[in-house]
Amino acid sequence: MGIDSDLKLRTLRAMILSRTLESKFSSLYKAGKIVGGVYLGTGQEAFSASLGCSLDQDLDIFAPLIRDQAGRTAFGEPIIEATRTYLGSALGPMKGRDGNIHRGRPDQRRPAMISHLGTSVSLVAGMLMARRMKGELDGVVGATCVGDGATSTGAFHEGLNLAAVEKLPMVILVADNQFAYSTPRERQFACEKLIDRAAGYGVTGTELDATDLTACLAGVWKAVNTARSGGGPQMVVGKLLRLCGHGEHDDGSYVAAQLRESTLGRDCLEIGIHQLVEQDLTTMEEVKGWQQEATDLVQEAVATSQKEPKPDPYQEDWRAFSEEGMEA
Amino acid sequence: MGIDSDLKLRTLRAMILSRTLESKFSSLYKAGKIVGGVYLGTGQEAFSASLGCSLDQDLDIFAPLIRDQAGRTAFGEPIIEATRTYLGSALGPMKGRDGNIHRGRPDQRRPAMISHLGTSVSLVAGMLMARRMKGELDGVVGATCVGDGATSTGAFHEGLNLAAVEKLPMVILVADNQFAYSTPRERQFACEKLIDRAAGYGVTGTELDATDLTACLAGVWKAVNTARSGGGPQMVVGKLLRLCGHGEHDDGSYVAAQLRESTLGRDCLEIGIHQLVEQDLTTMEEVKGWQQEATDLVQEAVATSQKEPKPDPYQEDWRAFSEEGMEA
Amino acid sequence: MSVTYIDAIQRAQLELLRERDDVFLYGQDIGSFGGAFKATKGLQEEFPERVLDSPISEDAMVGMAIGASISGMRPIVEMQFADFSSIAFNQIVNHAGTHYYRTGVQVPITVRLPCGGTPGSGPFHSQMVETLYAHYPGIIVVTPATVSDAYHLLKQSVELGDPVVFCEHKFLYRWLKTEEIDPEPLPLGVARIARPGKHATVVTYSAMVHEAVRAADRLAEEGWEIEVVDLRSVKPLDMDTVIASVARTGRLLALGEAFPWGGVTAEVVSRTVAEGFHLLDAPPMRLNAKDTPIPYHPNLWAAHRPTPESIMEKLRELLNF
Amino acid sequence: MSVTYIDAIQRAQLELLRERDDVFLYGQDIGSFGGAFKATKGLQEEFPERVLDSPISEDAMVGMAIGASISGMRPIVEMQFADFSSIAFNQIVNHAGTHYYRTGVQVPITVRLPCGGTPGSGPFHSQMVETLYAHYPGIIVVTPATVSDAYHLLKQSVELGDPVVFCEHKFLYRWLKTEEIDPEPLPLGVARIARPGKHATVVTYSAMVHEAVRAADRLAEEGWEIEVVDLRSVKPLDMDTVIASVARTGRLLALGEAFPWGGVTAEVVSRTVAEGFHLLDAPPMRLNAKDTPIPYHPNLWAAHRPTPESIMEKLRELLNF
Ligand SMILES: Cc1ncc(C[n+]2csc(CCOP(=O)(O)OP(=O)(O)O)c2C)c(N)n1
Ligand SMILES: Cc1ncc(C[n+]2csc(CCOP(=O)(O)OP(=O)(O)O)c2C)c(N)n1
Ligand SMILES: [Mg+2]
Ligand SMILES: [Mg+2]
Repeated sequence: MGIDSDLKLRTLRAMILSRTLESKFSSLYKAGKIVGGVYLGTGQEAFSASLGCSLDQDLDIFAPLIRDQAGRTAFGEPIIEATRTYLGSALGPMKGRDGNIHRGRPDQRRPAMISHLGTSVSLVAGMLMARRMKGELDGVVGATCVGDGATSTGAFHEGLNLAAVEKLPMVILVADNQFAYSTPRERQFACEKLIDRAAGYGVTGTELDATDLTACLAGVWKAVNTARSGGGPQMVVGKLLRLCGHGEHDDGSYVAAQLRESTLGRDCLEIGIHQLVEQDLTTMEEVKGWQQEATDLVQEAVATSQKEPKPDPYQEDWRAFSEEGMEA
Repeated sequence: MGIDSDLKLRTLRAMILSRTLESKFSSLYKAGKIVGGVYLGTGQEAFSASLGCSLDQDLDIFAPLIRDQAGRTAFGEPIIEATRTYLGSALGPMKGRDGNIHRGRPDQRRPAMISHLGTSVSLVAGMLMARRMKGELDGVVGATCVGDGATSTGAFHEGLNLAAVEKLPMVILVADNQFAYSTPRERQFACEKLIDRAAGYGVTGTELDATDLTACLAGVWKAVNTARSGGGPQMVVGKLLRLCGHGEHDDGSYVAAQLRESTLGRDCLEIGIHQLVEQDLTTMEEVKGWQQEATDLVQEAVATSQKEPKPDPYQEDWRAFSEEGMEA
Repeated sequence: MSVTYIDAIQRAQLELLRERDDVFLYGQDIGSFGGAFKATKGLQEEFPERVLDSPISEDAMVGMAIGASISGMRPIVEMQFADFSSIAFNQIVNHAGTHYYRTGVQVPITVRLPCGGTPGSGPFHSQMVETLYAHYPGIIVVTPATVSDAYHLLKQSVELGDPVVFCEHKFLYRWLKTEEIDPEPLPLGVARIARPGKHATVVTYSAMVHEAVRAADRLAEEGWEIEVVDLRSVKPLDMDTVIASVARTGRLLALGEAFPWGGVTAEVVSRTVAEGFHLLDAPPMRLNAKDTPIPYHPNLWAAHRPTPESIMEKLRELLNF
Repeated sequence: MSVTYIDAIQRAQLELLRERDDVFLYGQDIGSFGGAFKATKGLQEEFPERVLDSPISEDAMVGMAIGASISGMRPIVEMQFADFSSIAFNQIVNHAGTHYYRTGVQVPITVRLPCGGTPGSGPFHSQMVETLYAHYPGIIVVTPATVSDAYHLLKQSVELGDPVVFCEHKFLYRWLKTEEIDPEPLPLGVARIARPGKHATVVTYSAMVHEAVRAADRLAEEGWEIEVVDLRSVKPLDMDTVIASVARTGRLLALGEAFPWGGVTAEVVSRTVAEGFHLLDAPPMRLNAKDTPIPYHPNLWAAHRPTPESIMEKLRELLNF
């Protein structure tokens, strides 16, 4: 296998489905149908989906963060899990106990993030360590994503250092989207490029233009496969711009027009479509078909989730322990 | 001023006094006269004292760690503060409330370390930030020391990153003494050289042979003065070997003989004496005189401290708050 | 023009910046953005050098503040959510909390923590954390329930020489309004009778003061007169006011929004029985949130924390004992 | 040949490693060095792949363990001192503690915390931390006071599907010995009568059990028969045993070595008055350490924590009420 046309098309289709789904979440939020925050990955789909598609859904580990709807979709998370969680269906993976992007199925190698940034790095390292001790590490990759801001956390540092010491087959994507909430890079770190951090951990670093689907796939695919074949942790920094607010409550007005208009501000989805059409892997018509299909799928998932029962406090078991008798 | 003979001689004399004092602590510990741990800086005196002597005692900030007796002495901490603290005199700076290396006089720009490694980095950054806001930063340097192991802490990472963002006149000495307690470097980090971490923070990095007094003074002096003249945070990694146990309870038998016998295992004090004698700055005879003088000073400080009253629980005010009425 | 709880916090900080050169603000997105909750709106514009955006580094944020405070400044650190103070936990309890005792040098920092639940916030944006910080020595823990207290207690906190953890309740931010900030502040450390009564005392703090008052108002329709004590700070804990109230009513319900094990309600009950056992006509009771993470879904969230209904139920139990 | 408390911990880990392929140990200096207190002595030699030295990264140590535990392993993490678990606080309470509730997936990790004071250890190597972890949902907090309990409770902790904070007391490590480990373990979650009596009940845990027994022995010379309850775990808290004892004695002293605000003693007193108010012949009392950082100097340290003398004094007050 390699970066064949199938991989490219799968990635693009995941991007389309993700964008469609997230646009719907935005509308639902604005219509007051979603309680709590809505955090989107607009503009980050190429980077995130490249990871999801480069991983093996049946073997690898993927711990997404707040802007990884595309990666989740690419890694095989059914969109109904997203709609159920956002819309508070009792049938969702979190049963209403947690919401929005804090969903996952750890037993299917998709950890459910906690909010505290950076914590997933050591978590994934541990999932890999377990496999090593059980003799089941062969061919497995563990991946997680962080933003530029999250690289300032102690958790990121400790986790990546630990993973490097253990030479784990791990991939860390850093979406350098120029902001952490409203905070620009220059208030977040002083290194020229985030990729300069890789050497300090003794891990391989790659920087790429994350608005460019082809570049994303090339770089991420390589990182995943280098990790898989024993190359140790891989850090991939994608340069891009968040094309939405921090959450849908935020209009992102602090992002300078100049930056929006720069190459960083390009829409990876438009570029990706253009690239695959140019490469004769698809046509605009086919793409439109996928978009329509995505709209239908999203519509259906939303409708289903909305009809489903909401969590009922009287049915809820209110148990934080799995073991009997520990509540005492 | 520069690295003149006065600076060199002051540094050597601080090293001698520190070594003499610490040897005494070791004996007192083994004789059961010190309760709690005793942590020495044997073999690290050149590196630490170079910092203490390069700083301005009346202006700069020095936050030492566990192996910085030499730096403390060089920065002007009276040895009676050490003996009182180790021997539990009620007249010491910590009044028996804290012990051994956890001493300091924060109001004299000598913070008193807490045990949690890495915490002093942001502390010193804050001391510098305060001076900036008060318009008193000009010409001031803040310095702190950590070990190779402490670079794995989240606190180190967050603190250094913050200092770099603020471009503070800060110097961080990393004593890469091959071990963190019993843990060798390869279980601590995976980068080839700790200095590789500097670029990731956007700070200047310097590596030096910390067994070599001349090299230490050259590197540390330059870092201090670069920071002072607006060069931003400076990270100086000193390569050396801890020539004692982690604490005096530890025989350090896990340190391979080969390592002890390598150039890393050289005694910086012997080398320092040799260097300054070679440079005709002093003679062996003069050095012996200083050693004798040091022995006398230490003897006196120990005797005084031992005679002093011990903390009395009935005299102790048991107040954690400075404000009245908060204990309620 | 009415003032909200969050306005009061913004105003207190503005005045502190104006009145004192040694005050500065540090936190994520608190600069030109004005903070996640707009508690620092407009402040950087007026004080560009003293309102600073921080990296996502809660440990270093507090470590830096400690350093600045021992060098003559009075930092106010904003945590984006109280829940993230877990990352700064070590610096707060082990560095700030021990400093004065160990060295005799004061650490006048104020750490602002947006606490407590709102619907849909889930397990990591809803926590009450006062118990953690009050358990450790050397930290003052302030828990304003009113707009005036949000204002005055913040100003008083910054004036103190000791570290203060300032627990502001997010649910009150925009919901709670007053026409005018009380011109006569109570001192920090003194509790307040939020509602007088004679049949039972509810001792509580922060947002639960309002739920308790609601419950009390409804029980009043049944002829019960419930006294509600607003602690205002949980360390110091004003037991004089609590005991005086229990002396009047003979019955105590300690109420809080925190997790049930340990915490303010346990401390209040334990001290009340130690100091006023003979005053009690019924076993003192407690009501807290449930012992699970705080659920995301509003249906579950509303059942996780005490409500006027569950408070009334508990009070009926207490009154009928 | 007698077995010390630390031997028991070492032995439990050795047997766990032998009996279960899914157990591994992770911590600073626990490999060939055998750990700061030698609790893992010799273990790496036999299990080089399952006894691993970690970097100085408490946050990542626990995060890693959580990851391993949801992938089928049962990690035991050794903190070098309980006090350093403040760095892992977030991973323990927010990641491990919430995981089962949020996802339905168990997190069977055991975090070993060398707790409590010894002379000369000072503010950062002496802390009791059970209160922090018990306050948060989802975490089992175990506090063995005897050699047999150190052994059995550690083995039982590792068998559990939920995160366990295992608070081992450093003062007991080498001082406490037994000839033979009790072959019949009590289950985790059940308290134990450490010393029977009828005039008053002392409820305590960890090293304070021994100080309470000492105080009781001395009061016996004056004719007082004091019952001492050893909680063994503070979450779960075995109130049945506590209430049964108080029913016999009518008097309660809750005793602990932790800081005085909140915590185990407050929880025990509050639950006792809620469940057994009518059983009490006197106000229930508490005795804790003082509300300052733990001082370094042995003279101060000895006065900071409860001693047989201060326990006796408090008990006399209780008995004479
Ligand atoms: C430890 C911690 N502190 C603060 C927050 C609040 N917070 C959530 S997202 C965010 C910004 C993250 O920025 P970045 O890592 O660059 O990711 P991006 O949102 O740009 O994708 C912040 C500050 C958090 N989640 N965790
Ligand atoms: C956060 C934290 N974890 C663990 C410890 C226990 N500890 C004290 S010193 C030490 C080793 C430090 O190694 P290094 O930083 O290399 O300094 P060195 O002792 O070699 O000078 C450890 C693990 C601590 N003090 N702080
Ligand atoms: Mg970002
Ligand atoms: Mg070292």
